[in-house]
Amino acid sequence: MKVTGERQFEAPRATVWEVLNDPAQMAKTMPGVESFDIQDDRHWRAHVKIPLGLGGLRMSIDFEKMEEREPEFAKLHAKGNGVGAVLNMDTSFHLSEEGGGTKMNWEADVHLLGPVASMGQRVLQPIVNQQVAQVLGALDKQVQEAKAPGADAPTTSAQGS
Amino acid sequence: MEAVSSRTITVEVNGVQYEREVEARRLLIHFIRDDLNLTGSHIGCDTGNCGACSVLIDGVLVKSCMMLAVQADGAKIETVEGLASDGELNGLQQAFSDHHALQCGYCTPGMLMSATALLRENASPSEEEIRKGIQGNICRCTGYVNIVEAIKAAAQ
Amino acid sequence: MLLREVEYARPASVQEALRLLGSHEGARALAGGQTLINVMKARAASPDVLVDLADIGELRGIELASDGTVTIGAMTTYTDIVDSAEARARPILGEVCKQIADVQVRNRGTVGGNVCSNDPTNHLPPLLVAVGATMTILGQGGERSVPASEFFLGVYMTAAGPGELLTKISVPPGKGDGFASVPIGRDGTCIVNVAASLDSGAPTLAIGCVDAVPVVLTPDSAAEETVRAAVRGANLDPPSDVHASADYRRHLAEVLALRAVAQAAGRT
Amino acid sequence: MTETTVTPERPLVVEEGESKAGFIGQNIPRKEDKRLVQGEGVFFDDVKRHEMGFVHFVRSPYAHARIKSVDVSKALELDGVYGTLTGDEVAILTDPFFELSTPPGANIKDYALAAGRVRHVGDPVAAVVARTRELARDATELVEVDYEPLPHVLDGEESLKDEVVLHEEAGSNTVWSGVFDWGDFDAAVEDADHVVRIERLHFDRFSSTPLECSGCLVEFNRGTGQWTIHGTHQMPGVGAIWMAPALRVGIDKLRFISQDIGGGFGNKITLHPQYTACCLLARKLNRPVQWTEWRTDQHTANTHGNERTFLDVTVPVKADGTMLGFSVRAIDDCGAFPRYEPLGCIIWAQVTPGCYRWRNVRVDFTQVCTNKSPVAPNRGYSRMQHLWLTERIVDIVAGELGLDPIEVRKKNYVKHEEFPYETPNGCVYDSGDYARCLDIALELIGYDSLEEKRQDAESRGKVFGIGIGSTLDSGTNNFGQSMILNPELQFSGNNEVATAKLDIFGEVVVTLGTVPQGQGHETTTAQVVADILGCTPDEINVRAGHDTYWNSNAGLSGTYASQFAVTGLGAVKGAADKLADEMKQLAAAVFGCGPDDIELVASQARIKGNPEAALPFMALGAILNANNAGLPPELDVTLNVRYVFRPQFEKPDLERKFGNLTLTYATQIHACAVEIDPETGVYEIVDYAAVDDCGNRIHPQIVEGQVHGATAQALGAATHEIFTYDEEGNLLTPNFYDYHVPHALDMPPMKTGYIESTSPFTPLGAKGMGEGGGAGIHAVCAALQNALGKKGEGPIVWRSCNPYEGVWDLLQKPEETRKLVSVETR
Repeated sequence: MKVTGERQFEAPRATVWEVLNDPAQMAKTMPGVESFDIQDDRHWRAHVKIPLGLGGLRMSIDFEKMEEREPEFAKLHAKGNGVGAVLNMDTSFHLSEEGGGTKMNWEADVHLLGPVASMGQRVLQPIVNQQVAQVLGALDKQVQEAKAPGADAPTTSAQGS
Repeated sequence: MEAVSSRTITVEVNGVQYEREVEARRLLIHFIRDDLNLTGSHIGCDTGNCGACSVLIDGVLVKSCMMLAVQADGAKIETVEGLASDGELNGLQQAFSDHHALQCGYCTPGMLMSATALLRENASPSEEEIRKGIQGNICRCTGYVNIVEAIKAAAQ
Repeated sequence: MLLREVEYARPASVQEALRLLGSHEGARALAGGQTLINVMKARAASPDVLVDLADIGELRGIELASDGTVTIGAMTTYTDIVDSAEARARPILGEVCKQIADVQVRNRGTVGGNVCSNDPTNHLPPLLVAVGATMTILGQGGERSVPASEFFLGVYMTAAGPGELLTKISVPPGKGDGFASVPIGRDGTCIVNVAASLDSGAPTLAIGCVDAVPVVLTPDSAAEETVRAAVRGANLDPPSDVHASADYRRHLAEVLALRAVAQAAGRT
Repeated sequence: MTETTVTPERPLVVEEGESKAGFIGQNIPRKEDKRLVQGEGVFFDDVKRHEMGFVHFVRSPYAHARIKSVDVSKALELDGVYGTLTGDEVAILTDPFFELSTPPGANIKDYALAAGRVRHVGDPVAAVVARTRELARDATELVEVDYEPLPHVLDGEESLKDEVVLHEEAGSNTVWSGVFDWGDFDAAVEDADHVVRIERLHFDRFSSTPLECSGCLVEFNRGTGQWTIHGTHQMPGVGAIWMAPALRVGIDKLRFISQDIGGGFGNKITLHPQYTACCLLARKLNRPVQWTEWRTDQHTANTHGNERTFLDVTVPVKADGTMLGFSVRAIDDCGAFPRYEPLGCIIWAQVTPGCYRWRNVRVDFTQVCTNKSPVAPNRGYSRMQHLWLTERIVDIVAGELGLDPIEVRKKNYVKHEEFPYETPNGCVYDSGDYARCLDIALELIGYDSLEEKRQDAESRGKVFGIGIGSTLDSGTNNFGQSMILNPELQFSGNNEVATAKLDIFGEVVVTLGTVPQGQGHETTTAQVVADILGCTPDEINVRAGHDTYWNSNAGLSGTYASQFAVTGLGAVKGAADKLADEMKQLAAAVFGCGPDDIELVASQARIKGNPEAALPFMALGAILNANNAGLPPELDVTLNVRYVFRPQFEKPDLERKFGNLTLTYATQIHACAVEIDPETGVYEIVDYAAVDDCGNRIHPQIVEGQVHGATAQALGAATHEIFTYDEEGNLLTPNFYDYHVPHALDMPPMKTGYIESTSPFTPLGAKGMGEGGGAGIHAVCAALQNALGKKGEGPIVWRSCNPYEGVWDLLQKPEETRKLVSVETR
């Protein structure tokens, strides 16, 4: 399943690039992150409980940076293992300066395997859309924070459940 | 009271009292089959579609694979083993045999409980009402033809 | 078929239930269990604490107010509604509940469970939106009312957030309603369903199974061409699955919208 | 949706033969029912042992991947876990199961657990045993398997290119291929006035999904090395032939026991991998282990029916509608492991011409592996797919040439007077009257008021269609056909066993070698024995189920392929005749007369013409078993007999692939009426008739029950039941949530009729029946075609499964399927 989109950030490209490439900040954008450990600047692992309304889906996801052309392009591969679900995702984004801010074109190729995939075939698309919307929303906050360091960052309200 | 991961429950099944400690995660059908050794009720699916596990809880027809055992604490449960009286088949059971309404017999316990609930509520159901009454019970051997006939005969 | 470890509580009051739900991030309300227990069996999702609402009497029952409003407790089962004289003030309610799954599921499945799980193929989310129902939510901060049209937020996500409970649903009186669907086999899971009501002023249409939440349309008349244009104008982007492609669902939405409106028109 | 107010009429009795005396032919109460209606049957999951461990399999989420490592350490640390088993252990402790095919299929390595590579989603990689079911499941989540995903292939035609090879040791995905060529097809094409060509037809993947899933409880006796398997295996004879060599033990070390089984339909024949894993665990952990398969496991990893694509169908036809033959290229998709295959590559040849008299048939047959669940001989096995082809050909040819499909059938059916009829490849259809059955079906469905029905439907905005499905149940295999696939195989003929004894208190006890799953074997057996011994069925105690230790089974024992009425009851009749003869000899010795002077009547052995001189069964039993002094020394009588029934078969001519492959041919002709809502493609089966001819009917109710059940399964397969995979190899209908089987409200009003064409080849004149040949699928496809198409126009129904959207597509884009068909007229 391919998901693509575009997002405009009111911040310089360097700032957006810095947030996108800092695993610690990226962790805060992911829904239901419980713990996070960074092996090196190209590999890190997140333990997440994706909020699914009826109780979370626990998964440990290994990220690997595949390609990088600072400050305009990066490609990541993510491999998630959970109960009854294996997630393989390739995601990449292009950053271009536009109208004083930065335009991000992103795409993600999501492959979900196992019983959760087949049981959830009708709801997969809407759930992915929901999660993507949350990630982009959180990313926006991170970028604003990074843009004005020290400004009292608004306490991010609890995302979903 | 606080949430607990296991609990002692008391249930009456076909007139017999049982008191057992049971894990909260234990499904009622597993409790009936494995813990109480009443193996008449069966399991045919894992999504609550097939009805082979149908029993009566306080007179209400339910699928016991979609209830936790702890939810049945204090309830009166009727299963297929309670229909006959010491070996003497009741009218519905006899009609099922007379009309060849069972072949492998795996769906039969659940089917009998659904038919029992239907006839208690509606003494002479039409064919459509009978089919609606057993819509929640899958049978893969009979095509339902003789089951409908048997229930109709038992209703008279 | 085999659940992960879970804790279970069975409070006697709504307040007690709210306290339990608020005390643990992984706590979920257990109503009829006809969806939640199956999700737990597949271990697709596993709450840590189940708060069983079965003993809270005030959450169950149907009242008919003098102005014809029907108020249904969240723990009221489909069978209760099908058998209820009060619910006949809005006949479509019983008629649709009678098409849900089978006797066993209707005996335990609840109205609250149906709308709070908000599976895209459920019957009640589009129906309650079309008839203009209002949901009452009780949280730590007290009670608030939310119109059905704002209650459904996403897949398995509603305005009743964590630590909160849907307590009742009020449905205004009316007759001019319709519900049309294409189920897989008779009384099976819906491929597409559409609810329509001509009673609350302009026609209100709610299309189910085509998005995470019911798609609401208010064409300015019940004329066939207007309704058809409204559905096309919504440029629906339905999911595709083994039973139907997005195109087929989009087409069914149009046909069923016309049929639901026609049924409603025939009953005003 | 029409209200189904029509109650199915009683079966239309057409030919009431003189009512035969005795119990055969009567609907006696079923002996199995008393326990089953009280929930007192014993199904495998009901059997419990002290301290038994529960098995749960770790299954692959990948359709194709290499297994780099399996780490069970964390699982073993969980409190309550008794032990584990991995694929590497299995590869060391056992040998691969032997393969039936010739190379490359012969080189496939098939183990009890995936060794080195997983080949479909759900493929078992490891097993965990724990104190409770829930703990075993928890522990499987702690087993860490490191997979290296490999490219996968899910389409049969694609798989033939061998770009992705599932079994490296075989080197190709082709399991078996061969060309069958009978008569002179090219001459037939020359002689034809029309040649109809059909580019593609596809028989979809589904399964009869028995309501009870599979499973077993296995005990291991360390002292004797004996395994006892309480399970659901339908063919323990063949199961043991697979398992014993793999476990490197003698076949007698495997004792199969079953009492009640919740339906099988062929899906409980290839259980040897899971059973072997349980045997290893019982031995390794020295404790009984119990495996219960849940519905999602059954759909994703147990067994499916064969999926088959037919390409380039060519049909030479004379101007008057006589069909001369057909040629086709068939590609059969058997999933990740052949197991019972490639038998399916020849079984269809039992019914090569279907019900028709064409003499020139050429079939280019290839079977291939894909990264999907393995197949098993699902009800109608391989003949259903082929019969669907012949019925689609008849309907499409009739449609293209503007002929009435009913007249074309009647013109081309094998005639009543031509039986026994030898088919182009040497099979012999024993008896039947297809045209007569068709007339009865048309009468039952009110065919003469066709036009009124069409108008009435149109007045409600519906499109009406009526279709015929004619099919055969070939029963009692000659396993010699397997040699056509692989000359080195040592299987031929068929056999079944029964024992009968008269014990000390005069009770008659019978044991069978079969494995009933609802077919009422105890009842029909009692009918046959009672008529031979001159007593009542209530006095016959037929032991329930199957047990290897009864020593009443043979290599090909089991319940499969519509054969009990022939092989099972043939063995029972043989045993009962032998017992009757011994009872007469004993009575004669006691009375001092000849055995021929003795008759068995009213549960006694008495002298003909002198009823007072009678010995009740109890006396005979007591004398022989406990009071035999003074009996003549030459009296060789035990009153405990074993009989092996062997149908008379020859080994087929492997060169010409010619020979009699099955003993009996039961007929079923079905008629189906549908109403389609053209706006949505939703359709309803509004009327249905099924006419059956299976020779002498032992227990009419049981026969009708089989017809009802086979029809229901076929209607499910024709409408909603399909195993569809997404591009990742996930099964999208993995349980009953999305795999919609017919419920009570989905079934149409069903009318049944029958005739009895006695079989000249069987002891009781009966024919095996019950699989049903998929008649419902053929009839629904024909009815949809009739509703949607007009002479030479409109869409072509080219798939066996037609869900609502399928019919909607046929309506919307008729040209897409129309272009599959072309007619060359000379």
